[in-house]
Order: sequence, then C-alpha cells, then structure tokens
Amino acid sequence: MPERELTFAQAVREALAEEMRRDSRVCILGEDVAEAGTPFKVLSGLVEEFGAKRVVDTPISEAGFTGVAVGAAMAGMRPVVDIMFGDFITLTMDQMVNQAAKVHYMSGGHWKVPMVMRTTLGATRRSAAQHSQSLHAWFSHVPGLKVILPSTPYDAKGLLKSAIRDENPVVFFEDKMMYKLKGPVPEDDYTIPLGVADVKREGDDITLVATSSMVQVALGAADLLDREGISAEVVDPRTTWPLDEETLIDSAKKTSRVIVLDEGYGRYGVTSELAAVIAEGAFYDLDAPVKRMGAMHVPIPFSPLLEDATVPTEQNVFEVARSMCQ
Amino acid sequence: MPERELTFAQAVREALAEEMRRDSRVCILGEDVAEAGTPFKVLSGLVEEFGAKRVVDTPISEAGFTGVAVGAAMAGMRPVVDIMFGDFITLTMDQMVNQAAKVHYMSGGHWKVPMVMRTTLGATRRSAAQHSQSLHAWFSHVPGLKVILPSTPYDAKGLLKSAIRDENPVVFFEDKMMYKLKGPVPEDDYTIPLGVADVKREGDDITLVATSSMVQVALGAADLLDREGISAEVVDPRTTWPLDEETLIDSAKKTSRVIVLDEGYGRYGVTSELAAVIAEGAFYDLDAPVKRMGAMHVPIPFSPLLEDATVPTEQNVFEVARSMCQ
Amino acid sequence: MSAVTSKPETAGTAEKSTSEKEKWLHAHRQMVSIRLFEEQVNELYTRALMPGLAHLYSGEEAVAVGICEALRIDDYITSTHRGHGHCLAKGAAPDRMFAELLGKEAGYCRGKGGSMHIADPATGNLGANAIVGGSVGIATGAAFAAKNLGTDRVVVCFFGEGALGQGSLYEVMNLAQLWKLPVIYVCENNQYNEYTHYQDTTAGTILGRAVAFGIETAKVDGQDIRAVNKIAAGLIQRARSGDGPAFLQCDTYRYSGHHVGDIHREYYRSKHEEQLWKTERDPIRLLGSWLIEQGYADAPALETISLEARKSIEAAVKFAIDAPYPSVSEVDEDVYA
Amino acid sequence: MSAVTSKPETAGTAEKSTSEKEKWLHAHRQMVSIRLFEEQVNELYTRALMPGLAHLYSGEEAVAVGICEALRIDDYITSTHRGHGHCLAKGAAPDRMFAELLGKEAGYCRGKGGSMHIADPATGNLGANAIVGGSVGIATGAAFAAKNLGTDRVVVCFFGEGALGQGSLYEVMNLAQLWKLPVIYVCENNQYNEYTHYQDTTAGTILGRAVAFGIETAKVDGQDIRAVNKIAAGLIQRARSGDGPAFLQCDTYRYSGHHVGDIHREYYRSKHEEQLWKTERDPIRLLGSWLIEQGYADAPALETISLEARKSIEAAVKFAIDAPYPSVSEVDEDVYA
Ligand SMILES: Cc1ncc(C[n+]2csc(CCOP(=O)(O)OP(=O)(O)O)c2C)c(N)n1
Ligand SMILES: Cc1ncc(C[n+]2csc(CCOP(=O)(O)OP(=O)(O)O)c2C)c(N)n1
Ligand SMILES: [Mg+2]
Ligand SMILES: [Mg+2]
Repeated sequence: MPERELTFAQAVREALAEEMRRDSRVCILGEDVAEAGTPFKVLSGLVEEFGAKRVVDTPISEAGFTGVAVGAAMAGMRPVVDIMFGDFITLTMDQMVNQAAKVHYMSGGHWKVPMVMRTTLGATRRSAAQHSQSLHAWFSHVPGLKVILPSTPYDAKGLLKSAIRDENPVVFFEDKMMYKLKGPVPEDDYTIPLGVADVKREGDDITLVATSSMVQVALGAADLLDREGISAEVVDPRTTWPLDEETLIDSAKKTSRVIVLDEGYGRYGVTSELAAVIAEGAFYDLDAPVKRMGAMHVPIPFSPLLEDATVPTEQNVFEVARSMCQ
Repeated sequence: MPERELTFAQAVREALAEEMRRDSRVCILGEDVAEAGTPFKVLSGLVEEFGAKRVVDTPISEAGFTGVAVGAAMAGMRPVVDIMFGDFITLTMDQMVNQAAKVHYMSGGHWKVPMVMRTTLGATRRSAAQHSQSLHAWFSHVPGLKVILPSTPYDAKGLLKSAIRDENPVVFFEDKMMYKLKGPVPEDDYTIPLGVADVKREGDDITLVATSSMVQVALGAADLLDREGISAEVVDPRTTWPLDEETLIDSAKKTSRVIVLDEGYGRYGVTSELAAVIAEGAFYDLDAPVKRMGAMHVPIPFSPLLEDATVPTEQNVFEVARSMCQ
Repeated sequence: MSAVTSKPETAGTAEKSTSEKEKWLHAHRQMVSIRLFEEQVNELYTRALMPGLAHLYSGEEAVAVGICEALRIDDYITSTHRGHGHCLAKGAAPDRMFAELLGKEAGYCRGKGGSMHIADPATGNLGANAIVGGSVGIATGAAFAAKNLGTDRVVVCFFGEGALGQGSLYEVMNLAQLWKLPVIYVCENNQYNEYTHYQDTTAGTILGRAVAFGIETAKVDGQDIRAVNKIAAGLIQRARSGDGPAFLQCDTYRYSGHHVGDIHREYYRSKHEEQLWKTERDPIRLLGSWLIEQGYADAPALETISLEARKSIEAAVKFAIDAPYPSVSEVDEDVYA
Repeated sequence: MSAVTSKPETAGTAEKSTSEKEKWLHAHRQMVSIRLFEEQVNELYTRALMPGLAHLYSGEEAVAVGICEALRIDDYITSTHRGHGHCLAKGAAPDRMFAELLGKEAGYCRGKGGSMHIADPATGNLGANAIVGGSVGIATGAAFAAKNLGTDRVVVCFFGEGALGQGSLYEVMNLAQLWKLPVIYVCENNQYNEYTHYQDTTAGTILGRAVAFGIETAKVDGQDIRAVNKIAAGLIQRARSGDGPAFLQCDTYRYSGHHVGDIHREYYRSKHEEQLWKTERDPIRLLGSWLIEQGYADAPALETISLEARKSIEAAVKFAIDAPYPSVSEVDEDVYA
C-alpha cells in the first residue's frame, strides 16, 4: 500500500483535529480561525467539527488573546493560539516571556501553563518587511519556553501533537511557504518527542544542519553535491529548545565540516547557537570553521529580486559546501 | 590634577544634559523621569534644568510612548525613551522591531528614526524573575537597530552621546547594579564611536571577551589569574551591533584561548554570537574551544543564594580560565 | 526618474480659496483616480504582473479624499495595509505608486516597501503600515513633534475598525489627550476585520473608545464626502489651534475582497449586501449627482473627468511596467541611515 | 513544612450563613492581620532581614478583604506588585507568605518568587505579578476556562489605576464582554502611579474605560468595607450567573511609600494629605466604629482581636526567619513542568 501523503497544512490540521477529539480541553484561539480557517486555510473544517466554542475567532488583539491563553491554561484548558504571521509575536512577548515562560518557576512549581502558540516564519512570499520575518531565535533564548521548527508534514503532525500534550508553553513555527509541501503522514496517533534531532539524509563528507524551510534547501543542495561526488549529511534539530546537541555534534565529528542553516537572521540567532555548540563540542574534529548561513541582515525587501537575495538557496549552499570540501 | 570621577549614573545624566543643551530637539520620555528622576535617580535634576516639556513623565504605557518616540523622531525630534526595567522591553517589541528598525529601509531611505531607548539589565538585585532579565540579545538580532552595552562611566557618557547623535534607533542597556560604580569621566564633549571594541586590559594567555556588568567580573578574574601567573586580556565589544569582530578575533589569535561572558542567557544569545564569530575567525589559532559563560538558563529566582548562583562570578571565571590554561 | 503623470494639484485645498465648484470637482477627480487606480491594481494582480497581494480601497474613497482635502501638504498622515487611497489623496503620484507596487526602483520606496509601505516625506506621508494599529504611535509621536517644535501641523491617523482590537491605540489616545496633541484618529469602519464582521469583534461602541479618554468624537457617513470633509475640517482646525486630539468614525464599505485574492466571500458576507452599498451608497456617484444638481457639472463633463483620469492612470501603469527593477546590490542599502 | 499559624478560616463567607456580626468581625480581623503583616514587612526591611523591596498595602485593606469575603475559596484572583493584602484576604497563611518574602523554602513559591509573585492553587491565587497590568490576560483567561469548563467560578483581577496605561487591559476587556466572561476588573485607585498623581497620567475618566466596552461598571469608596463588599457581592453574583464581566473602581490610598524604601515623599505628596486619609478614612477604624455602634463589639474586644492577630503575625515572622533557605541545587528545578 502506498504511503498516504498530506500537505504540511493538512498535517497540522490533522494533528489539531486528533488532539481536539482526544481531549476536550484543547481549544483554538485566533483571528479568522473559524469559518475562514485562517488566511492560509490551515484550519479549514475545524470549526465545523468542533464548534465555535472550541475554535474561537478573536478580535485583532494578539497580546490580549495570548494572555487569555496563559490564564486558560493555568485554569485547566489546553489552548492553542494562532498568531497569523510570525512578525506579530512582537505583540505577545510580554505574555509569552514575562508570564507564560515564568509562571511555573515563579510559583515554585505550583502552576502550569500547558499552551501552544502556532505561528509562521519565512520570506519570499512578496509580503515585505512586516510579514516575512523568522523571529524564532527570540523565544529560543528564553528559559521556560520550548520551540519547534517542523520541516516536513510528518514532523509537523508528530511534533504538534507532542506540543499540545506538553505541560509547558510551546511555540510552533510553520514556514508559510511550506504549507503546500507534500509528504508521507501516517494516519496513526504518533508523536515525536521534543528535543530529538532527525538525520534527514546520511552522508560522510559534510554536515548540513538545517531548520524548518532550510531543511528542504539543504536536501536540494545535498542532491547537487551528490552529483559532484560529495556526500552530505542533513541534520534537522527539529526543536531549538530542547536542543539535541549530541546528534549535531556526533554528525560534525563524523564529517568534520559543518554548515548551519536557518532562515532567521544569523546575528545573535539560531545559527549562532548551533555553530557555537558544534564548534565547542566537535572542536578537535573539525577541519574547517563552522559556516553559518541565514537571512541577510536587512529588513525583508518587497521587490522580488531583492527579496530572493536575502534567503540562502540550494545553489548558494551547494557552492559554499563544495568550496569547503575542496 | 587628579582625574574627575563620576558614578555610572552621573555619567549617563551628564551625557543627557550635554546633549540636551547642545540640541533642543533632544527630549526624554518615560515613567517618573521628571521630579522623581526615575526610581534609580539617574535623571535627577534634568527636569529642573530643561523643564517638563523636555523631560516628560508618561503614563505606564511602554508600547505607547515608545511608539510616540518613533513618530517624534521621524518628525524632527531626537527622543530618548526610558524603559525602567529591561524586562519591560517585551511591551515595546512591535514599536522597536516592526516600526523603528524598519522605517528607514521600508521607505527606501526616505524617513529616519533617530531615537534612543535607554533601559536596564542585570540580576542580583533581589528583584525576581520579571525585574532582572538581560534581554539585549533580542534587539541585537534585529537589522536596523544598534545596541550598546557600556561597562564603565567613561564609556557610558561617550557612547550615549554617540547614540543620541546617531540617525538610527539605538538601544542603550545600563546594568542597574553598576549605577554606583565610579570611574574617571572627562568633562569634555567626547564621543565614542559605535562599533569599536575596547581592550580593557592587555594580556597574553587568555582572552576574556565580556560585556556590560561582566567586564567588571572579567577584570576581577584577570586579577586573580594574574596572581597565578596567567595573563588575561579583557576585551569589551561595547556594542553588540555594530560588532567589532576584528578586535575580538585578533585578541583570540593572540592568546589562543577565549572565554565569552555576558549576563544574558547564553542560548541563542550574545555569547552564542561572539563565540561563533571567534570560533570562525580564529579557527586555526585556537588551542581550546571557546567557552561561554552567561546567566543560568532559569527565570531569575528571588531567593538570594539561588539568584547569586545564576550569574557568573569572578571566582567562576577565574576557575574556568585557569583550567583552560593548564 | 521621470514621471509621466503629473502630481495631483497637491492634496488639500484647506488654505486655497478655491470656489465651491472647483473644490468639489477636484475632490471628484481624486476619488475617481483612486477608484481607477485600484481597478488597475486588481488587473495587475489578475494578470500576474504584481508580486504579492494588495488591499483595495474601492468604496471608501470619500473618507481619504474628504479628509485629505482638509489638510495642508505639510500636515502628516499615517496609513494602513489598505493605504493606496490615503497616499493618493495626500498627493502621491500614481506612477510612482504603481512602480512601488511592482517593486520597481522608481517606486516611492525604491521597491523595498511595496503596497503596504508607501511613504513619502514630500507629501507628509509617514507611511502605510502592515501591522494593524502599527502606526498609531507614529502618528501620535508626529503630533508630539509638531507641537513641541512649535509648528501648527496636524496629523491624521487612518486605521480600520479592526485596529480597535490593538491596545496601543488606547495607550496613545490617553497620551494625546493628556498632552493635547494635534492628531485626528480616523476610524474607517468598513464593517469587516478581514473575514469577520466587526460586531463580532467589537464590544460596546466605537466612539466610546475615545470618549473614555475625554477625546472629542464624531461619527459621519463615510460615503458622503461633503459631510466627511466638513466635519474633518472642523476637527483639524480645532487640533491646529491647540485644542487637542479628536476621533472620527467614518462608516464605509470595501467593495472588493479583503485583498485581491479574496474572491469567494459568501461565507462571510452576501452579494446582496455588497450590491446594496455599490448601488445605493457609492461615494463617487453621490458626489456626482450633487455636482449635477448644483449645476457645477453635467453628466458628459463628469464622463470627461473619468476619461482623463483613466488615461493618466493607464499611463502611470505603463510607466511602472516599463520601469526597471532596482539593482540587487541595493538590497543591503538603507538598513542604517 | 509545619506552619505555626493556622490558615484563616478560609477566605470568603459568600456561601456560609454566618451572622452579620460574625461576618464583620471576621472581616475586621482580616484587615487587622493585613495591616500588621505589612508593619512586619517594613520592620524586616528596616532591619535588613528581607532581600529586595516590597510594596505595602496598608490603607487599602478594605478593598481586598471586602471583595475576597464575597468570593468562594475556589474562585480565582490575580494580584499585583502590591499583593500581600490580596493574597492574605484570599486565604494565604502569613507564615508561608513571610517565608516567601524572605526567600525561604517554606514560602509559597519555595523562595523563587518573593514578594511580587505569591501564588497558590489551594486558595485560587493565580499569582501576584510584577508587570503592571501583567495579569489582566491571565485573569480573563481563567474566566474563559471557568466558563468553558462549565464551572461557575468567578475571577477577580486586582490592579492599580496605573494599569489603565497598559493597552492589554483594553484588549481583554473587549474579549471579556464579547464572550460574557465571569471576571471582575477591580481598579484600586490609590491616587498614585509610583511617584506621579494619577490625574497626570489618566485622561478622561476611569469608569469610562470600561463603559466603552459595554461592561457593567461601579465605583465605590474603597475605605468603606461594607460598601465594597456589598457592591462586589452583587457584581460577583451577576458574573457567576452568566451575565458577564464588571469593572469596579475602588478609591483608596496607600499609607506608605510606593515601596518600603520610598521614605521622602514630599516632592510628590504632602504629609498633610497622608495624615488626612489616615485619620479620617482609615478602613479599620471605620469598620471598628460601626461594629461598636451596632453593639457587635466593644473597644476592648477589638483590642483583643488586634492582640491576637499581632501574636499570630509575630509567630509567623519568627517561623519565616527561622526557616531554612532552599538548597542552591533547586535553582534549576521547576523551569519546565
Ligand atoms: C497586528 C496584526 N494582526 C493581524 C494582522 C493581519 N491582518 C491584516 S489586515 C487585517 C484586518 C484589518 O481589519 P481593519 O483594521 O478593519 O482594516 P480593513 O482591512 O477593514 O481596512 C488583519 C487581521 C496584521 N496585519 N497585523
Ligand atoms: C509594565 C511595567 N511598567 C512599569 C513598572 C514599574 N512600576 C512598578 S509599580 C508602578 C506603579 C504602579 O501604579 P499602580 O498601578 O497605580 O499601582 P500602585 O503601586 O499604586 O498600587 C510602576 C510604574 C512595572 N512594574 N511594569
Ligand atoms: Mg475593516
Ligand atoms: Mg496606584
């Protein structure tokens, strides 16, 4: 029997639907999440199955409804908030960082905040500077939060289900350009533990550590490298926190060369951390400095040629990797 | 003639007063900045000299008055906003990141946002999890912003004056535990360029790259190391953006061993970036992995012994450095 | 860069002693231009010539034009994701607008901003904004500067009723009233926040949100440009003379989808409702009828205005299509000033 | 951990058919306990036994006690940086409170929270909060859960009038009214935001901020516990029966500085003003006089209550001082659940 394929968006929806069937405390809060099913149509059909009490349209109040989710989680629900564009997490930082992330610790372990924030990242949609950012490094910086960056439909379903069952505030970043990507997704009720990296492709000559959208770019680059006789390993941490340092370091030790790829800004961001971890952990095995590739350090421009230049491509990665292996 | 000494707080105040005298467009906005002179008394006396139109008490509306500063800057003023505790920048992220940081770029260079945000960082004040964070990594991550971390009264004055004269949004983080620290501060109208690191102490055996409060810790550790015959160089980047990579890398090449110190969380933070930059730039000269030391990955606890355990101390740094040099 | 369409006569007739007739003919032309501009935007999208999406202002023209005609060129505005109308009404040239929408170097932002970020110091346009409510701070701050620098400039902050959900609006209204700043908050109530009716997202009343802060408030039929202009002129004058901020609710309607790609709308609003607004409450027709009634124009004269406007809009589109993209090397310019 | 003071009889008499006399004697004792608690906090600070600072509730006791006496133990509250009174009134034990203030393991948060973060599921205390306005979302969300989980719990969200500056308050009031959530927003107007009079930071009116959203509002003399309790009981009952949120303004006064270190206050308020409130409007004395008038107690009886309360508060302090600190190894526990 051929494996069932779903798009990334369908996988997210299926994870939500399964968890909502399983646990009546799970509910969704966000702008245009009900009848509209979000502008990306990720949630289409959910309000029809679960009703408007569990799939709740909100006003355009990101801080407000995120705060509501924190309180609802403390008081016994398991809310999933939808922040339409990752750029709008700017409005939720106080609720997520000063409240959600700290409640458990500040209360000496007495209160818990089992909530999920789903939001997006990624450029090249011609949406300009306020709708194209990949700001996941901020949440990854904060103790008390967990951060997930799924790169395939399979991972999206399994990781989102884990997120919803987690007792902590978890942020789940979906690359909006990946919603239509298809891949095998079992119908089973499977979960993927947070903090376990996945080797998406095995190889010996160079390691490409990549997150979210960049996993697809890395896999494409690996194909190109293959034609040149270079065997690239692609490692996807899947969660920036908890971080599976061991798998990253082991791969680096094996190949001795590493490129780290993430669609966020490199400076003080995800590639900094991954590169620092690897440079420290595989110090005696590396043949070359860890190379970092991320979004160019500019607000994302609207003009297509300019925008495309801000994001690493298969070709860029291929070239950098090839030159490292020479 | 002995050099004049000022406290860190006095140096900040003098910078503001000088710039306000020099340029009538400079004004201050914040909570209890006028008669009260802020809870830390950093601004005492300014409202008396410049009046309530230029030293403006605001309601407790961090997002609102930061937004006002953005617009006022665009329309010809040079506002300095005061965010009492660095923990409250959570409330200003949209104004700083989606607006201030991007206006110049998004407008194709037509509008400018010459504003400064002054705020605080640092733990061990027994202020607990919502008044003790060092969140400067977030702003450092964002193109369009500049970020300053002064470590001495001298630097505070010179860097703040540069910040106010800069045509861009600049964030200036003051360690609240350093306000009473004294040091030489000339009465001159001097400025310190942004993006130029300062070697606070020269040495040959190990480099301690340190920011803000951690510079003092590093200097203390260097003294302890000295007694053991280990010569430590202390390098203070002074600004996380622009970042003077060259000075950091040169020092690393010279000593071959580096510890990076910052009071923020290490993960996806300042130490990640500095370590990654050095590991890459001095790859062939390092004798050991770059070691990172930052706040422990926990919300800052209230209980004194616990809180003290979250921040690197002279003794910790000394021990780590010594073991690296063995 | 040479623009093929000349700039509108400059926005605003506030200080010019134009005759009643000239004033309203000008306003009519402005509204028609905006309508035609948006039609072309839709065309560009449909023909896949425009990158990304855009949010059309068709149906709401009387608000932007009615208000901007009461402003001086050196007064400021802030705008929204649905900003083409505001920008044009404040004096932007259609050719450079289109160029921006296509990501061309000749655009107002050298192609870096796109539809949602048109900004222009020359016409006092502080910028459209893609964050709902994102410009309320900027507008209030510009008013702070206007007052503190001793000018008598006024700022108009346009926003959709969806922005009533953003807390920062309340923060800045409080500041504006405390400090008596010359800013007019213009709430364009086009009935919908994206795909949700505003009554499902808005408890209490819209005006009450400003009354709470002691701010002067007014509500007007946003399809009646003369009513909008009259009431706006009064509030602007009031602000200019130092009496502080105001809040103006303009009830209006967007004819098209939330954005150009929002074609199937039946699940959130009926075709009948759309039809009613278009036939009964169209701001251009309403002003046209009045102009004819007054004897200021006849139907052929209005037709001529339309034809002329169409010609210049079409020329502007052509200019934009033919214009070059910025060089990729510009990508990292203008990050810092 | 063995606590030396017994818990208060449990907060709230909402459902108990206590007599009028018992009810107000209990309330009196609660207010006295809070006053004495805060005196001890000041002592601890002055004697340098307490790490950091604390914000005293003295003068405002009638608000917390008047309202919490109308709540059930399983109802929720959220509190503020000035939270000792709320926590005690909702049923917290003074010994564990003091222990928390001293950073001891026996504290409500094992010493991790301190004065500004007391929280306790057993008494429905969702937590004090050091971010001004920081708990308005939490309170509204708990009300969302209370309603959606089919309970009839009510949430009281305490905040100072300074929180009117925070936009998130308006966002959540809108949500609460749209969804008819059982939450009461209690604005404790003690006249000052830190060192600034609230009139310098608050345009318009306080109640207008809630009226804007169609929320039920009321204002009460916050020094008169009987008035507070009566009006709160009505609003709570209303919320419990599904009629939605309310906003209650309680006018009150803090006797001491903004925090224990705020000694020189003349630059922002006069000693005369402080004196007037203390002598004319003290909530404990006002209730005491009424109890005597009603023949529910005489002066010696009230004196006895005070003495007993003092004894238990002193024992609680001693407990806390003697209690051990948490082991440093706990520092990285409880980051994740
Ligand atoms: C802070 C924020 N949240 C959500 C969005 C997504 N969004 C774009 S437009 C819009 C609806 C805006 O409605 P309204 O303010 O009434 O303006 P209109 O589109 O009707 O002109 C939404 C939710 C956004 N851009 N910014
Ligand atoms: C968001 C935020 N901004 C500023 C502060 C600093 N701060 C602590 S208490 C306070 C004043 C609060 O006034 P109010 O809400 O009236 O409460 P009160 O102290 O009078 O009880 C301020 C500004 C803070 N804790 N949080
Ligand atoms: Mg609308
Ligand atoms: Mg107060």
